[in-house]
Amino acid sequence: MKIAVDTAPFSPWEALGEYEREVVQPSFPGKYGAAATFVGTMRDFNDGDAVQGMTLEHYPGMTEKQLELIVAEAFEKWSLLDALLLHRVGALKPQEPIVLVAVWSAHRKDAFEACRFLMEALKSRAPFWKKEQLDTGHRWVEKNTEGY
Amino acid sequence: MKIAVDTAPFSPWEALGEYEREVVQPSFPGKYGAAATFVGTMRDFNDGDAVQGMTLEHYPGMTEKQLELIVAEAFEKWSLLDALLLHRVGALKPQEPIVLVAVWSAHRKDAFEACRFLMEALKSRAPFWKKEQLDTGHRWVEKNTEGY
Amino acid sequence: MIGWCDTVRKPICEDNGMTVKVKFFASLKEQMGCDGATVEIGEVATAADVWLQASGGKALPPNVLVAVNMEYTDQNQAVKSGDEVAFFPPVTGG
Amino acid sequence: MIGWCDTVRKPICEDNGMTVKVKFFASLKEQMGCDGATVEIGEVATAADVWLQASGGKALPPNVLVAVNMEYTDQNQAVKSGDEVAFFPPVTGG
Repeated sequence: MKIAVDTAPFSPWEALGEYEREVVQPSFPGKYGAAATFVGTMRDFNDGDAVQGMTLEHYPGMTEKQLELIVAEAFEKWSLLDALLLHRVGALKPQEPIVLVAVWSAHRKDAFEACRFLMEALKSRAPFWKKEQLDTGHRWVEKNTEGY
Repeated sequence: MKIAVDTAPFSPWEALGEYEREVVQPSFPGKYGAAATFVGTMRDFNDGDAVQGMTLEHYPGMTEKQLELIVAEAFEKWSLLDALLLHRVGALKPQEPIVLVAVWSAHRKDAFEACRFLMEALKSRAPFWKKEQLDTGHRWVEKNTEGY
Repeated sequence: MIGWCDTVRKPICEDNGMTVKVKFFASLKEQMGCDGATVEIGEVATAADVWLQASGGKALPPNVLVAVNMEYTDQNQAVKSGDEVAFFPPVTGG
Repeated sequence: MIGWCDTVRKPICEDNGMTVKVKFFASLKEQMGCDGATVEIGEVATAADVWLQASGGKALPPNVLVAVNMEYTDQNQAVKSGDEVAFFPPVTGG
């Protein structure tokens, strides 16, 4: 299980390939039949406005702690083998990945449900804040779009 | 949108990176905020038995047609930008990827729901059949595990 | 591949030149002993008639799925000359 | 970074050496004009008391979230010397 919050850009599909090859496969060879993943990428629009860039603020320490709690909850609720959670902070441009959530399990039901749970829990509980750079200045994102 | 059924092994994360880079990003730059994916991998056990290998049979022509119908349904039901669906056929060994389903959309709800729908629809409607090689001989898989 | 069965002709009809192509898959193919067959049909025929003809009069197992021209249907579907009629067990892909 | 506010001392108490570290984030940090503050507390204090002290008597905005030692709680939570008390707007990550 790996959770990371970093200012450095990441390549979600490479990170997934690397993590599966280096961690999941050696730890659970032949045991995982399902991997569900979600990748959130920065759009160039939000709420009807063009967005030039974004700054992602977080609460160092609490963010990681909340992410660990959320992942632990998922492992209690579902039968999971492994999980990977990456979240970008700092200055981002459109098309850059923001978040990656991935879970591995024996069967698909657990992977699908846990992946969505993790993403929704992250969005409602992990202390991150987005500030968008518009043509007309900056604005704080005040709430997330509905997940259900 | 790409649908492929092939006897050749595939690397799901590489395929995803390549498809996003070469198709999704040039077609919808800055427009996709969400990608939900599912990867099914062959396990070395099923129904309590060790499995040595598997042969995946399909109905050439009908399989592709049904997959196209399923993807078209998903595009009608949800607001999606792109989709990638790969399915292996022929002889497989444990740890080899069987299926990849991926959808890209502006918002996460559509991606999550469409990805799961595609996978469940594929499992119930696309003509594929698994024959497992056990220590004691072969057996046809008679039904899928529950997805909900 | 298991191979193709001989063409099955309706015994009581004269040859009207009307045939459908039958396909079997997976465990059903093994049970039938062939990939499929060419089956002669009458002027009015259903998928069930085709099954009876191709199987030599066996009952259609209850869980067998039926497709005509690669679309799911049921055994009461009318078929016409040139159609492809497939019979197979529940699908287990993914 | 916006910077750290001066330590806020309870005006009516003598210095008892009991303080909490207050942190503000995102839009609330901009509104408060600082990253946080060190705030002196009495023997018995809640997160709401800390807010009043740190904000100079402003009302706690209704949607502001409260965390003590990096765990979510509410403004009625008791705090003790050495605690870290954070106030921030609804989260918008992911």
